[in-house]
Amino acid sequence: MITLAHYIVLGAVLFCIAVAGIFINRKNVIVLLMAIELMLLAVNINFIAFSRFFGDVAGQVFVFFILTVAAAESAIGLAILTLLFRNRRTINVAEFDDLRG
Amino acid sequence: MSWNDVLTMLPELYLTGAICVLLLFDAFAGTRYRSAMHWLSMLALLVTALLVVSAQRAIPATAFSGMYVDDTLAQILKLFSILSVALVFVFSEPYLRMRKMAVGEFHTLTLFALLGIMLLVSAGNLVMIYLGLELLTLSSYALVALDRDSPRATEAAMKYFVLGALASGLLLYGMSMLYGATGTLSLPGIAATLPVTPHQSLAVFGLVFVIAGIAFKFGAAPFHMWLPDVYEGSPSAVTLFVASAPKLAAVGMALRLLDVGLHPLLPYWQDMLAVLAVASLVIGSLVAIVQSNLKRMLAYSTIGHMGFLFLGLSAGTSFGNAAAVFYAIAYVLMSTAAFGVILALARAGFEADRIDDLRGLNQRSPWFAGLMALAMFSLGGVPPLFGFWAKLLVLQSAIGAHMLWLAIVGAFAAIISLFYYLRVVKVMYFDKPAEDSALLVSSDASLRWVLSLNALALLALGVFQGPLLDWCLRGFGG
Amino acid sequence: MLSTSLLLAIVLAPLLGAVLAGLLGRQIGRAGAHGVTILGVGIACVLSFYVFYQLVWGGAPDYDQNIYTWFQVAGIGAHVGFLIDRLSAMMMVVVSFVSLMVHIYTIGYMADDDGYQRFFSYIALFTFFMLMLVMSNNFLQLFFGWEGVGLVSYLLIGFWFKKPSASFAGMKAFIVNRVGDLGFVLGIAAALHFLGSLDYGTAFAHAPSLVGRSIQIIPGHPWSAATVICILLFIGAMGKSAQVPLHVWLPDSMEGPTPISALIHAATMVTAGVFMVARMSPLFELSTTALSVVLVIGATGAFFLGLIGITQWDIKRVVAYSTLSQLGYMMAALGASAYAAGMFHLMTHAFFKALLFLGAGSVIMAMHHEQDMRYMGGLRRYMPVTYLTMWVGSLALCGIPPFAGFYSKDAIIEAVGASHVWGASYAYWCVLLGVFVTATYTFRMMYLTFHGKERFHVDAHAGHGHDDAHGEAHGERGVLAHAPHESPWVVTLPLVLLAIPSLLIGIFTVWPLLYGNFFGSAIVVAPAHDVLAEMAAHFHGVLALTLHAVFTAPFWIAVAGIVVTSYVYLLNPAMADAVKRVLGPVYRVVDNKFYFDEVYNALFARGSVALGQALWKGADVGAIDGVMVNGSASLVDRVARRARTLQSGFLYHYAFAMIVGLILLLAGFLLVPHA
Amino acid sequence: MTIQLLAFYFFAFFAVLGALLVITLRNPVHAVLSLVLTFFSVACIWMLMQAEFLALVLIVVYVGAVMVLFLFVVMMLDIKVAAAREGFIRHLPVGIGVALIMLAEMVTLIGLRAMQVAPPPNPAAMHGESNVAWIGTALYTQYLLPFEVAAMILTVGIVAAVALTLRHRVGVRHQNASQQVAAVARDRVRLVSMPAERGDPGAQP
Repeated sequence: MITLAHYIVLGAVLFCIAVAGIFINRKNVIVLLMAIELMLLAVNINFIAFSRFFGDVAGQVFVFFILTVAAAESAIGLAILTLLFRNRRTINVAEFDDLRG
Repeated sequence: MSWNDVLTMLPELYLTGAICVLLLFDAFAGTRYRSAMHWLSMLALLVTALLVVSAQRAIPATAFSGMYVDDTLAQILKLFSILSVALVFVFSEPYLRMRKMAVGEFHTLTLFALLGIMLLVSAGNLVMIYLGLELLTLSSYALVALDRDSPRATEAAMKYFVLGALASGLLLYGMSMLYGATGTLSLPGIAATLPVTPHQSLAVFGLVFVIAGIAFKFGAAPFHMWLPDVYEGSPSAVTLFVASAPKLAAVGMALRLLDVGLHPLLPYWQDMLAVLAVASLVIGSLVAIVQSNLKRMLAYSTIGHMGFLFLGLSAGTSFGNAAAVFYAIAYVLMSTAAFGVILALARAGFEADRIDDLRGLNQRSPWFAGLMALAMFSLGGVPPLFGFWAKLLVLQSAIGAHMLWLAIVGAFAAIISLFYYLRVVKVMYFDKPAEDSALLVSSDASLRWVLSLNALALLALGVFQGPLLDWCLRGFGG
Repeated sequence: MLSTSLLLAIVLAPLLGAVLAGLLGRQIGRAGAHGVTILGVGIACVLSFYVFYQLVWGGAPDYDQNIYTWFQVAGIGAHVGFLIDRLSAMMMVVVSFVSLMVHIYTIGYMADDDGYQRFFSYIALFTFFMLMLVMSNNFLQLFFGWEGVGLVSYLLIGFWFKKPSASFAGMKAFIVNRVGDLGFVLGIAAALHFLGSLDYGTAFAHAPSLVGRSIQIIPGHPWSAATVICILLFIGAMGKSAQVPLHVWLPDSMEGPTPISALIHAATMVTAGVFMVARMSPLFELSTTALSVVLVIGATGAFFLGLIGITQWDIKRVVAYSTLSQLGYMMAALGASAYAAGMFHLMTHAFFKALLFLGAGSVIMAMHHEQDMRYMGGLRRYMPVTYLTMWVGSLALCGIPPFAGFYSKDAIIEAVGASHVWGASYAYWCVLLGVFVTATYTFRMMYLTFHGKERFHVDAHAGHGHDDAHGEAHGERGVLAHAPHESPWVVTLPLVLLAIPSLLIGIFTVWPLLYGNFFGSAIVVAPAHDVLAEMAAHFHGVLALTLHAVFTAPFWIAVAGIVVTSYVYLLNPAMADAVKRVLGPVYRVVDNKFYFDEVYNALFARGSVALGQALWKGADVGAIDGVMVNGSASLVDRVARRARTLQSGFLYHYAFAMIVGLILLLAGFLLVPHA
Repeated sequence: MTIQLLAFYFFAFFAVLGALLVITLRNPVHAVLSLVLTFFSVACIWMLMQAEFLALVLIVVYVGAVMVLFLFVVMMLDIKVAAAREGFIRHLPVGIGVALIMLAEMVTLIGLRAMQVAPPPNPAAMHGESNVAWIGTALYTQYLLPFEVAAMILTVGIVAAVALTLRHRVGVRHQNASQQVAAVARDRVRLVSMPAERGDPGAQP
């Protein structure tokens, strides 16, 4: 029997991997964008699981919106990424420290 | 959906239409009509503001199955957001013109962000909170990167984007837990379910993540790291925007989430906000001292101000909420004035964003030095200026909520922060301008007049703060 | 019956003068500027005397009305209103009279200055704020006046802002006063919270309800509400009235022009704290702890700050430290619940201290802006009027009967001696020995300035004239272009006019002020604290009091001080150096003003900068990369890395900080049990 | 152990494995492909929850469009697979430690005991409609306003992406046919009348 707990734990694990990915990664901005996608995926698992177990549609509708926003978000993220590459010829996170202090 | 729904949210609908028209205008009219774009945007703002004002109603109204709420709080925040965006447009017009930046995109993206703010402060549902927030932040990311050839701006945009996405991920995770605890996404529904749900600990768990998301939006420590980099790296015109209306949105979001939705959890979030407030006050007021870049210094000072704002919010009373809204309005008007002066002094190739760039401003332009001094004193909370009353009210609400220790921390932070505001004043009045100093105030007439009015409003609203405070209190049934 | 329009005229006349002189200064010229401001302040002065007359002899009742409602929100009303009773009427008279004298004096003193009109505008504006302060009937207006006088004071200290030390002194005054204001604002907020009103009348009527209520500043440690309110308010008074340890700004404020030192930093503004505490007597009487604090801090200042005056060479600084000491006396009187004595001393002090400052200014003018007493001496032959009037002021300051200061200071010493609150005996010794100190520095100043050999010489070719108003371009020290001469009549007239009350006012007012219940209901004293009532039993008339002085300790202590000083400075000048040598370490400590400035500098200014630096570099790099991330790496590696990446700016550090913040918040919920 | 549970563990394993690979792989192209693996696995898990519509959307929109966009950008930018990984290895223990602490806290605070519940019958089927219809009805009635706002967000995405990346390169010559056709002789040659040059005797050399 798959219980609610199974899904929530899976969501938590993916969420933590995504968060760790953001601060472990020291090379590549594009991996950061992917980690963000992972994080949203974890949230989506939660919403769908709760929605399924409540028998309530709201959670699944929310997931629909999250997917939509995430698509727009990655478009903007990738646009910024290309700008960054154009200006610096690199997307290495460790080299973006002009702004500090 | 009925006509009533449409009429209730007429300002937003109008703004949406206006943005679409502006988008098409910008696409087809070409760069020759830069100033037309400016004036059309101002017109759109004016009409939106009039629609907000004309919709004044005594009883809160909802539309679209409770997704949208129109009440006094929403109206206050919307009106001041519109006002601050108008100030942004006026102040940044010469700046954009000199730098040949994309005027059309600047205006449309800013208006998109404004739309997001208006939806956010009127949200009656977690979905609307999320969407309004994303509309605002996605536009902001693009605005920060708008100066496409500046490495610093793109770096700032990337940092803002990644951290912002992380924060909205945290917020969403919290929302999913709230949903799991209550089974509803509607804010009043959550408030009604929370006292009876068996999963209250799950709701508290979600609350932590929601608070993290809110704190990021405010720029409260330790979720503040994006703020100095974005303030410094963005083009000054965008910094001006980022420093103004979004703070009102953040207050609206915090109040909708915490006051409307999560009020039953008050004892939990009160403590969290208090801790964040102390951290922000300490970081904001201390680190600002060692800054040499004016924009960066103002960024750290913003962090401190957000700490003050949290003092009001953490009281959890209607007076504290009103004080927080009052504080946000005060902060927005003060920061538009301060950044307005930076914009007025900036020219092609000269950003005027170092503190030393203001040396001897008093000798070049006593009037603008006076305006800047007014803004600085108001930011520092010197009576009887606007900023003083804001600080007094939040301190008072903290005392009223039996958090005297918090008020004392706040008062100490206020004293320390005076140090760096005074430094700016000292530089303007007592230092000699550099030999090759290029200090020149922009000759743009509307910029000069509106900036003067903005700064003088800090004095006027300090002296006659009664009606505004009254209005804020009415937003919370006071 | 006092009419509202009369009171409004008192306040608005100086404001109008200030506005005219400030905005139209260039149009109306110098004469116009001093004309309108003197007219305005003169009107205020005459009307103040009239109000005083009406209240004391005319049988007019106290006036307490709101004139204008500023805002009314959530049950809190902020009004502009006046409370005119004998306490405020006396302050009005003192303020407007001294201000008028200073206005007249300024015509002569600032004659050569470029900022002539601006200066008159400021001092008239100051008069306006000060009158608003003393006439207020609520906390908020009090605070408005309080901040207003502060603001003008910073403007005036930094008046010669081209002089770096002046602008620095202005900043210092500003920042130190913020510390006081912090307490004051919190005090007002606390009073509002507990008493429910900003109006004195309502608030004081509710004051008895404070008894037994408590407030928790640190959770688990309840404090009496009355004590908290009073101490917070007193912190405000400490800032404005320059009490230990917030006194450091006052000596530096002497960088401002001398009329300002006389008006603001001696006679009026700095006594605002004293006035405020007296006004709040219904609150202070509820807390013995607060009274003790007031008494001990006041007495400490009276003695120790006076000591510093003995070591100073700058004539204005001597008078400044004397002011600090006298303010200490006033506060000590308040702490002993002898409010009337404190106010009495405030009044007499206003006259003789303004006189001393203006006299010092006259000397400084004669010496071409030389302030160092080591380059003076023997001036009595050149400026007889200044000389004589300053002697009157000095004797009043030392408390020699029958000069004004005698009556007030004697009353304070006796009242402190009769007080029973905690710390009273320490305070008594301080104020008693303070008399010796007072006599010493006063006579030292007079001898160094007016007596002895001339320590300057006149050289017609020294080549600097009167136009050097800023004291910047001095040639050789102690060389004057022409002989010193008496100041013009606009300078000496105020001196004479101030000398008269310095001499006489004590005799005529000691009985009604101290024992005649002059202040009536304006001042509340709990019967258990009423030391003046005890003293009244021994009062047998002014003459008896004056003669009796010869048999009291304070008088002989003052005489001892005078004798010692006279011996050292008149008969045996070598003694001074010998004493200095013998008392080497003590002298150095006093000469360095007990190292207050150094400690503050190290503690606050540098401390906060250092803390900011540490957080800036430490939080980003040290804590995250250095300690947590690289904790496992070897020490050498760590040092090398820190040197290389001294500042962060890295995205992953930012994200890491956010996540750590989140984890800590979560941990807070795991570890801290909640309701 | 039911077949569903077995399937759940199977897909969950690959979802987590894919996620771990995303954040550890050196080559960004490989990372993108790992992310696709995760998305696929998670979509299957959603299927197990009878959330068919969203599972399909995840595959079609995410894997089909967004991930392709990612791949496209990765390849376009020609990112060098940097050899230096020492930073990563050194910070890995701390990163893993912090992530594990966070996971432990989260799992503790969520309160899994209360969640040991079996799913109720499929709600959409209870209403006698498909999952798509169930969501669609909600989307177009109660959630109409958010739906429209989502459209605005997509517009912002387009505007922003265009504003940030579209470039009119200077120096590149475009052919504008309509202008060419519309050209008349008057526009091509301009006759200018000028006064004849004459030396000015009074002028300074």
